[in-house]
Amino acid sequence: MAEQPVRQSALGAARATQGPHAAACLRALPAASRFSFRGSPPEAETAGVAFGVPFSLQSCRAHQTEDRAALWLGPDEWLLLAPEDAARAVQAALIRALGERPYALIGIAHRNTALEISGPRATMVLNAGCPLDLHTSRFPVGMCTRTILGKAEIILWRTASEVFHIDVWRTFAPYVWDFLIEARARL
Amino acid sequence: MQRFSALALARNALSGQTGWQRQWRSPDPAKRYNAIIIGGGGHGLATAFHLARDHGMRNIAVLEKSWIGGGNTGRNTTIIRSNYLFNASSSLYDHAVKLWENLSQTLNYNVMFSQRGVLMLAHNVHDEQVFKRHVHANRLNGVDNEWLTAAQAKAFCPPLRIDAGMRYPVLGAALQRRAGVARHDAVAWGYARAADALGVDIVENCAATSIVRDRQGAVEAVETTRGRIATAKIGVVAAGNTSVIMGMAGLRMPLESFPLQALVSEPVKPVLPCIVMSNTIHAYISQSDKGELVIGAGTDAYISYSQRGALHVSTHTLEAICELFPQFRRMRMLRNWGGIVDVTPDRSPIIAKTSVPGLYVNCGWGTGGFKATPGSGHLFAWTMAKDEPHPINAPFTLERFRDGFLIDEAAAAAVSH
Amino acid sequence: MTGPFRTEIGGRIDRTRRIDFRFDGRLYSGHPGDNLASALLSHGVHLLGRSFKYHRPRGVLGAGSEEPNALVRVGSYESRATPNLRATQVEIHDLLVAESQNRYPSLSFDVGAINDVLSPLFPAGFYYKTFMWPAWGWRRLYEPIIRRMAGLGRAPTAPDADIYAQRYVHCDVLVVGAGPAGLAAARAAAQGGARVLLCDEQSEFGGSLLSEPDTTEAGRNRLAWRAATLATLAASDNVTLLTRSTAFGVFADNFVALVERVTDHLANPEPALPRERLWQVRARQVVLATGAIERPMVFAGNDRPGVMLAGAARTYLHRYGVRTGRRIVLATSADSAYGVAMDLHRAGLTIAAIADVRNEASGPLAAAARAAGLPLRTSTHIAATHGRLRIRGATLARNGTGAREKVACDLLLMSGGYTPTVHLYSQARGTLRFDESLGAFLPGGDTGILQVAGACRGIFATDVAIADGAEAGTVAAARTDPGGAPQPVRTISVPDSGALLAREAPCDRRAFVDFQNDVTTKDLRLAVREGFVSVEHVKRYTTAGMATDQGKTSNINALALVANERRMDMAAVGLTTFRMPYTPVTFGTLAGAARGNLFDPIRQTPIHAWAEDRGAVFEDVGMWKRARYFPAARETMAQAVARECRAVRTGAGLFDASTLGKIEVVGPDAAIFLERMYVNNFRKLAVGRARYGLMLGEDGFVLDDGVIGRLAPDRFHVTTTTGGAPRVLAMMEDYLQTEWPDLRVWLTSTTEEWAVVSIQGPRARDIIAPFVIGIDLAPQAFPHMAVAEGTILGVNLRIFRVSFTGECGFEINVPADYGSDVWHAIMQQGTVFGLTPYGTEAMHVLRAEKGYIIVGQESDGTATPDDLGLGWAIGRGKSDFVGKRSLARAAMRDPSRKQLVGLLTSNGETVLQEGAQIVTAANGNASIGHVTSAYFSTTLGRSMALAMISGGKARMGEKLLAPMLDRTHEVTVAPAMFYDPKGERLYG
Amino acid sequence: MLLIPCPYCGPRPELEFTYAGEANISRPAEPESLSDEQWAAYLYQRTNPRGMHAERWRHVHGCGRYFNASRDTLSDQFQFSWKPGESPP
Ligand SMILES: Cc1cc2nc3c(=O)[nH]c(=O)nc-3n(C[C@H](O)[C@H](O)[C@H](O)COP(=O)(O)OP(=O)(O)OC[C@H]3O[C@@H](n4cnc5c(N)ncnc54)[C@H](O)[C@@H]3O)c2cc1C
Ligand SMILES: NC(=O)c1ccc[n+]([C@@H]2O[C@H](COP(=O)([O-])OP(=O)(O)OC[C@H]3O[C@@H](n4cnc5c(N)ncnc54)[C@H](O)[C@@H]3O)[C@@H](O)[C@H]2O)c1
Ligand SMILES: Cc1cc2nc3c(=O)[nH]c(=O)nc-3n(C[C@H](O)[C@H](O)[C@H](O)COP(=O)(O)O)c2cc1C
Ligand SMILES: [Zn+2]
Repeated sequence: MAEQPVRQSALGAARATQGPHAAACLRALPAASRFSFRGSPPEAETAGVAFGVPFSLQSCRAHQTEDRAALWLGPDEWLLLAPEDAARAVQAALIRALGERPYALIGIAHRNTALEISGPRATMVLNAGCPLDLHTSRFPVGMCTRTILGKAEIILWRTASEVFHIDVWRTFAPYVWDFLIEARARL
Repeated sequence: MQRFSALALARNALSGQTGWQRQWRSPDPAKRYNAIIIGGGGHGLATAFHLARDHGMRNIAVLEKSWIGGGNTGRNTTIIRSNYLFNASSSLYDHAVKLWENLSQTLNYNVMFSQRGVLMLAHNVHDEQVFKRHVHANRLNGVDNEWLTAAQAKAFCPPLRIDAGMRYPVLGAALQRRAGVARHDAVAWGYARAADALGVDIVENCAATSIVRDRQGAVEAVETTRGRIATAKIGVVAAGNTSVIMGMAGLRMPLESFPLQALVSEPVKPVLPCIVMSNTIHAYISQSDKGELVIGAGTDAYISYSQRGALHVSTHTLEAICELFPQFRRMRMLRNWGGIVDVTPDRSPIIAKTSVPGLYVNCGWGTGGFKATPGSGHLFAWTMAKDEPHPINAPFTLERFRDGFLIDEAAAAAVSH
Repeated sequence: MTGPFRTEIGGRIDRTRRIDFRFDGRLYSGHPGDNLASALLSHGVHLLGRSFKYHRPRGVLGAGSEEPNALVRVGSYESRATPNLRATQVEIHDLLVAESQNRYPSLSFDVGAINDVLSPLFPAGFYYKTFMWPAWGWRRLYEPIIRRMAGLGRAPTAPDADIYAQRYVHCDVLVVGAGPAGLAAARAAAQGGARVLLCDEQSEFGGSLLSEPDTTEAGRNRLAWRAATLATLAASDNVTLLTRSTAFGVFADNFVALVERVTDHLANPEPALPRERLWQVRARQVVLATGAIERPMVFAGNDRPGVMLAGAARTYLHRYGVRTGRRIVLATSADSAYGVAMDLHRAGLTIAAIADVRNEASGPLAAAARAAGLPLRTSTHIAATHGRLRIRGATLARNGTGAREKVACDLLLMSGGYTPTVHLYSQARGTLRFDESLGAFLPGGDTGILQVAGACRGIFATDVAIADGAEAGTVAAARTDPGGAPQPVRTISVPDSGALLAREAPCDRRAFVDFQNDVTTKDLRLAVREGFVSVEHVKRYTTAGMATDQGKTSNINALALVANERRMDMAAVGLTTFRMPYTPVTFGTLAGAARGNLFDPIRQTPIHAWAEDRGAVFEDVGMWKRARYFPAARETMAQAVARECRAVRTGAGLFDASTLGKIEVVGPDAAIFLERMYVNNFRKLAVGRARYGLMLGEDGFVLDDGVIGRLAPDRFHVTTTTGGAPRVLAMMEDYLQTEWPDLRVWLTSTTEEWAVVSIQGPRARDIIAPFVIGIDLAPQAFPHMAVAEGTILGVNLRIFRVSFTGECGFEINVPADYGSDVWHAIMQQGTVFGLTPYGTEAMHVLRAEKGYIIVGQESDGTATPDDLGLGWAIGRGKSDFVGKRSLARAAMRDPSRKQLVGLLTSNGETVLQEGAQIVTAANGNASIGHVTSAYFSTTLGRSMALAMISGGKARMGEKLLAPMLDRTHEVTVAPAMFYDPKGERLYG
Repeated sequence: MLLIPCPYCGPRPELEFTYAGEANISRPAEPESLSDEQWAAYLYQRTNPRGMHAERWRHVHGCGRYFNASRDTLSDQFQFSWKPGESPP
C-alpha cells in the first residue's frame, strides 16, 4: 500500500524560493486552508464571529488576526485563509454557528495557491500587468480585490505598505510567477 | 462615362491632366425618386448600380450622410474569400468572388483585386477538424479550399513561423487560393462612377433622418438633412447605423453595433505574399500593394458608435502577430482606426424585404461584408426590383430569427472576416 | 574629426567625446547629444533619402518627429534592424550603422528615379485607371511590379532579438510635452500637491527652449529658467520625469499611452533592459503642451536636399552646433522667419535673400532684420529651385509681375507659419476651431479632464507660454481635489499672429505638399477636379497625409489648397481624422512580454509532470495541455492509441480528467436552479446519485454537457467540458444574478480544487477498491451513476461511478495538490492488472465506439438535443428550462434536420476524414451531412464514424457516399452505438 | 480602456469586466405563452442606440457582480451605474 500523499505546490520547487532582491522579493507562501464563504451580510456576521475574524462589509477590505484572514471579494463573497491544519476546525465552527441558515462554504485550499511580493518596487513590478492604481492612497494596507495580472486573474491583498499577498488559481500560478520575475528584470 | 485606359493616361500626361472629368456628379437631391438607397458604402452603391444596370431602373438616388465609402467600406482590411461552411453562406460569398474576378472590367475602374490566397491556420486538433470540414464542404460546392500541412503552409508563406516552440504551434492550414484583397476605396468610387454614368444620383452630405409611411404603412418618403424626398422604395444599407434607421420606420432589429479596429504598419517592401488568418490566437494580416501590413482581429466587447476602440484590443492583436511573425516585432504601427460593425445573432447577413411595404434592408455583415460587396449589391437590387429574394439570398431573411433557421457560421466555426 | 559645418562653440553636444558611426557604409563622426541628422549635417551631408513614389532625392526637412524625408534603416544585424526611422530622432552612439532606403543601387544614383521622369504618367490615382487588361494582368503582371516599387524600407527578416516591457501607471496630472509650457505646468501641478507625470519625446526636456537663443522676449534667460524648473521638479518626490517618451494615443477617460525608448540611444545597453517600454497611464487630469510644428512653403522645387524648415535650421544651430548651409535663401509667410534669419546672420551665415510672399512684413522681428540690412523682399515667392542632389540656387519672383531673380544658395529655409500639435487633443475628441489670424486649427477648449497650454493652443511667446502652462498646471491640480479651495480658472487668451496661410501655390510647376508620399499641388487639384471634394476623399485619392509622418508638415497646406480650389473656408472643408499613434510605435512594444511561455498561461494538471516523464504527446485545449497519447518506444500514434484502447477494454486504463470544468452549486435552492439551467430533472435526483446534464443556450442549441452529482440536498458537484467551463459558469451567474436573484444558491468554480483520476475498464474496481476507505464500491452498493465522498490514502475523496468509455469506471476527485501522489499510487497498484495510462485520443475512440458525443465535435452550436439523440435527457413534465421555448420553433421541428448516426465504410480499413461530406448516390453534389468523428477501432477491428445526417435516424441501413479527396467511399448508416449496445459492461 | 464605475467597487479598468448586453430585457416568466415573434423579440431584438444606452456589465475579475450602467455609445462615456433591482439615479 502506498504512503500518505504529500501536497505538491502548483508552483513547484523551481519557483518556490528566490533570493533577496533589491527591488522586490518573491516567495511562495506555505500551504494553507482556504474557503470561499458565500452568503448575505447577516450570515457573514455570524460566520465572522465563528471564524474569529469579522468579515468586512466594506468592499475590497480584508480583516485579519495573527493567522487568519477574511477577504471581501464581493458583496456576498469572502475568502477565508487559515493555517493548513485548521481546515476541519474552521469548517466545523462555521457549520455549527450557521446551522440551517442559507450560505455556502466551499473548500478551495488546493484551487488557489499564494505567493508574496514585497519590497520597495513591488508595486511597480505588479503594475507591469495589473491595471490598478497601487499607490497607498488608493490601495491602502488592508485592501484586497480580485483583479488582473497580465492574462491571469489574481486576488491582490496589501498586507503591509510594501508587501502584497497574491492568491491565484493553481494552473495560473507559474505564469504569474514568471510574469513577475520577467517584469522585475525589466524595471 | 469617360473611359479609363492606359491611352487616356498617356493623353493626359501630355495635356497636363486637364482632360479628366468628375468621376461622379454631385447633384442636389430631387423631390422624388423611384428608389432610394440609404447608405453610400460599397453595398449601397453596388445596389444602385445593379438596379440601374440589371433592372433598367431610372431615377434612383443613393443618400450618404457624409462621404461615400467613409463607413466600413473605407476602413476594412479587405479580405475577400468564400470558404464559408454552410451552403447558404458559401454560395453567397462565392457568388461575390466570381463577380470580383471581373469587377475592374465591369466598372472600368481598377479595384486591384489580388487573388493571392488566404491561409487559415489551425493551432489545435479542433481547428484541424473544423477546417477540414470546411475544405470538404467547399469542394463539394465547387468552392476551392485545400488543406495544407504546416510545412506546406510555410512553403506558401515563407515568413510564417511554424516551429514547435510556439505556444500554439501551427498544425496545418486551410488555403483558398482564389481569396484575395482589393483596394477598398476604389470599390466605392468605381461603383459610384459606374452608377452615376447610368443616371444614379449620388447625394453626399445627406443623412436620412426619418422614414415616412403612408396610411397603409407603406413607405412614402424619407426626410433628410437636405429636405424631404418622396419615394415608394427604400433600401437601407447602412451597416453600423442600420438599427437607427430602421428605428425611424418603427422596426426593432436583431442587431448590435460593435467597434472593430484595424491598423497598418509603416510601408515596407514586399514581405508577405498572402493573407494569413489565425482565429485561435486572434489576428489576421496581409500586406497592401503600398507596402503596409494590414492587421486586424475581433471586435471590441461593447456596442459603440464611436469609431474607436481600446488599446488593449490592439496590443492583443499584435501579440498574436508577433507570435506568428517574430521578425515583424520591430515593425511599427502607423495608424489605427475603428469602424462600426452591425452584428446579427448568427453572424450572417440579412438581405431581405421587411414587414413594411417598400422597405428593404441589407445589413448584418458584421466583420466580414466587404468581400460580399458585388454580390450583395446584385442580390439586393434583385430583391428590391422584383420584390422577392434571389434564390441565393432567400435564406438570409429577417424571419429566420423567428423560425430558428439560423445560418450560424460563427457557432459552427468561429471564423469571420 | 569634427564635421566642417560644426560651429566652434555652443550647442548641447559634448565636444570632448567623439562618436563614430556609419551611414551607407561610410564612416562619420559626431558627438554625444547629436542625432543622425545633425551629425550628418555637420559633415555637409544633406541627401538622406528617396521619396516614396518618384524616388526624388531628399534631404532633412525638420529637426524632430515631424520629419518626412530623412528615413533610414538602422542596425547592422537583421535581428536588430529597424526600417523607416527618422534620422532626426535617431541618437547616435558608437558603432551605429544606418543606411538609406528606397533606392537602388545607391542613394545618389537610383534607377527608380525614372519614375520622376515619367511622373506625368503617374498622377494621383493613376492606378485606378489602367492595368485592367487583360483581366488576369493585374495580379500576375502589373501588381508584382507595383508592389516592388512601393514600400519604403525593408522589413527585418530575422526574429527580433530585443525585449519589450509594459507598465500601467496612475497619476493626478499627466503633462505631455516639456517645453516651457509643459515644464511650467508640471511645476505648478506639483506645487498644487498633485502626483505628476511629465513626458517628452525628446532626449532632453526643454522643447523650444533648447533651440532658441538665450533670452526671451521679456529678457528671461531660457536655459537658466529651464535648469531651475527642472531642478525643482527633480527634487519633488511626487513627480515622475520621462524623457524619450512619446504620448502616442489618448483614449476614453484620460487613458494615455506612452512609449519610452529605453536603449536605442545606447551603444552597449544593459542586456536586461527592455528596448522600449509601453506606459499605459490613467490620469485624472491631462495637460497637453505639445507645441507646434512649422509648415513648409509650397513652391516649385520645394523638395530638394538643402530645403529645410527655418526653425529646424535654428535648432541645428543652437542645439547641435551645426550650420546647415553657408548661403541662405529664406522663403516665408510668417514673422517667425525673421527671428531665425537674425540668428543665422549673427552666427555668421550669409542671408542671400528673404522672400516674403506677404505684401508687407511689419512685425518687430522683420524690422530688426531690415535694420540689420538683411535683403528682404516682400510680395515675393520662389518660382523655382536649382540643383539635383543639393540645392544650388533659387529663382525669386515678384508676385503678379513675373519679375525674376536667380539667387545662388546652398540652403533654402521655409517658414509657412506654425501648426499647433493638436493630434492628442483631437484624439481625446476635443473639438477644433479654425483661427483665421493664426491660419491654424486650435483647440476649442478644455474637456474638463484635459487642457491644452502653450504653442499647442497658439501661444507662441515663451513668457506667455510659461504663464499659460503654469495656469493649466494649477487648474489641473486643483481639479483633482474638487473638495478643495475655489477652483482657479484660465485667464490667458490666444493672441493674434501675422502668419499667412499659403492657400495658393503661386505657380503651377510641381510643388510638393506631402513630401514623403510625393503628393503635389497638381495631384490635389486633379483630385478636386475629378470630384473628390471631401478632404477625406482627397486624402485617400492622393494619399496626402497617409505617409509615416501622417501629414504633420503637410495636412494644413493640403487643406488650404483644397479650400482654395473649392473656394471654401478652411473651417468648412475641415480636417481629416487624427488617429493614434502620434508617431509610429513598435509592434514589440505593444506586444510587450507576451511571448513564449508568457504569450498565454500554460495550464497544466497536477499529473502533467508524470505524463511528461512518461513521454506523453500533448495537445492544446484552450490554455490547457492535455496528454493525447503515451507512445511506448517507437510506437506510432495509431499503435499507441490501439494499445491504450485495448487496455481499457480488457484490463484497465488510467486517464487524467483534471481539466474537466467543475462547479460547486450550493444552497437551499440549488436543485431548482439546476433544473432551470439544464434540460434534465434534478429535483428528484437522490443524494449520492449523479446524472448526465445537458445545457442549452436560450436559442435551444446544445451548449455544454457533463455529469452532475448530488452530494447533499443542497450541494451539487457539476462538471462541464474542459473548454466550456468559464462559459457555463458565466451563464449560470448571469441567470442567477439577473433573472432569479431570489434563489438562494451560490456557484463556485472548483475546477482546480480537484485533480481527477479516471480509471476505466473491467479491472478498475479491483485496482482502486483497496484504496477507497468508507465506501463500498461493489456494483449493487455503488452502481453506475453513484457518487460518494470518502477518503483515499487519507485524503478527501469524491468518487463518481461514471464512464465515458462504456466500461465500468470511476472518477476519483482528490484535492489537487495530492493528485500526483494519488495517481502514482494507483498506477503502482494497477501494474499487475495491466493498468495503462491513456490519453485524450484513446478516450475519443472509446467514447465514439459507444456513440457518446463530444460537445463541439458532434455538435457545432447548431444542434438540438434531439439532433444528437439526447432527447431522452429532457426531463419529462418540465414546464421551462433555458432553451426550451426555442425548441418549439419551426426550424427545430424540421424533418430534414441533421441527426446523429453511425457510419460504417464498406471497406473496414478506410477511416473517413472528419469533416467529410455525405451525399446520396442520386445527388452527388448536395451534401446531406458530414462526418463528425472517425477512427479505426481496435475493439471492432474496423473503422467507424459518427455523422450528422439530414433525417439520419430514418436512414438506418441506407447506403450513402462520402466523397473524399482521393476517392468516394461507400458508407452504410448505422446506429450511433457500435459497442455493447445493452450496456452490460457499463453496469457490471 | 474604459473606466467603468462598478457600483460595488468603484471605478475600475475595463479589463476587469465583461460586457453583458442591453439592460432591462428580462426573461419572460412564461416563455411557452409567447408567440414565436414575441420570443424572437426577447431573444434577438435590441435597441442598439446611437447615444445613451442602458446596459449590463459584470465585474467578473472583481466582485463578480452583474450591474447596470448608462453609457453614451457615441463617446463611450459612462453616465452612471446602478445595482440590479435598484432604479437608476
Ligand atoms: C476594421 C474593419 C475590418 C474589416 N475587415 C473586413 C475584411 O477583411 N473582409 C470583409 O469582407 N469585411 C471586412 N469588414 C466588414 C466590411 O467593412 C463591411 O461589412 C462592409 O464594408 C459593409 O459595407 P456597407 O456598404 O454595407 O457599409 P458601409 O460602408 O459602412 O456603408 C454604410 C453607409 O451608410 C451611411 N449612413 C449611415 N447612416 C446614414 C443615414 N442616416 N443616412 C444616410 N447615410 C447613412 C454611412 O455613412 C456609410 O457610409 C471590416 C470592417 C471593419 C470595420
Ligand atoms: N515664434 C513662433 O512663431 C513660435 C512658433 C512655435 C513655437 N514657438 C515657441 O514655442 C514655445 C512654446 O512652448 P511650448 O512648451 O508650448 O512648446 P515647445 O515646442 O517648446 O514644447 C513642446 C514639447 O512637446 C514635445 N511633444 C510634442 N508632442 C509630444 C508627444 N506626443 N509626446 C511627448 N512629447 C511631445 C516636444 O518634443 C516638445 O519638447 C515658445 O518657447 C516659443 O518660442 C514659437
Ligand atoms: C486597407 C487599408 C490600408 C490603409 N493604409 C493606410 C496608410 O497607408 N496610411 C494611412 O495613413 N492610413 C491608412 N489607412 C487608414 C485610413 O487612413 C483611415 O484611418 C481609415 O480609412 C479610417 O478612417 P478614419 O481614420 O478617417 O476614421 C488604411 C486603411 C485601410 C482600410
Ligand atoms: Zn465590483
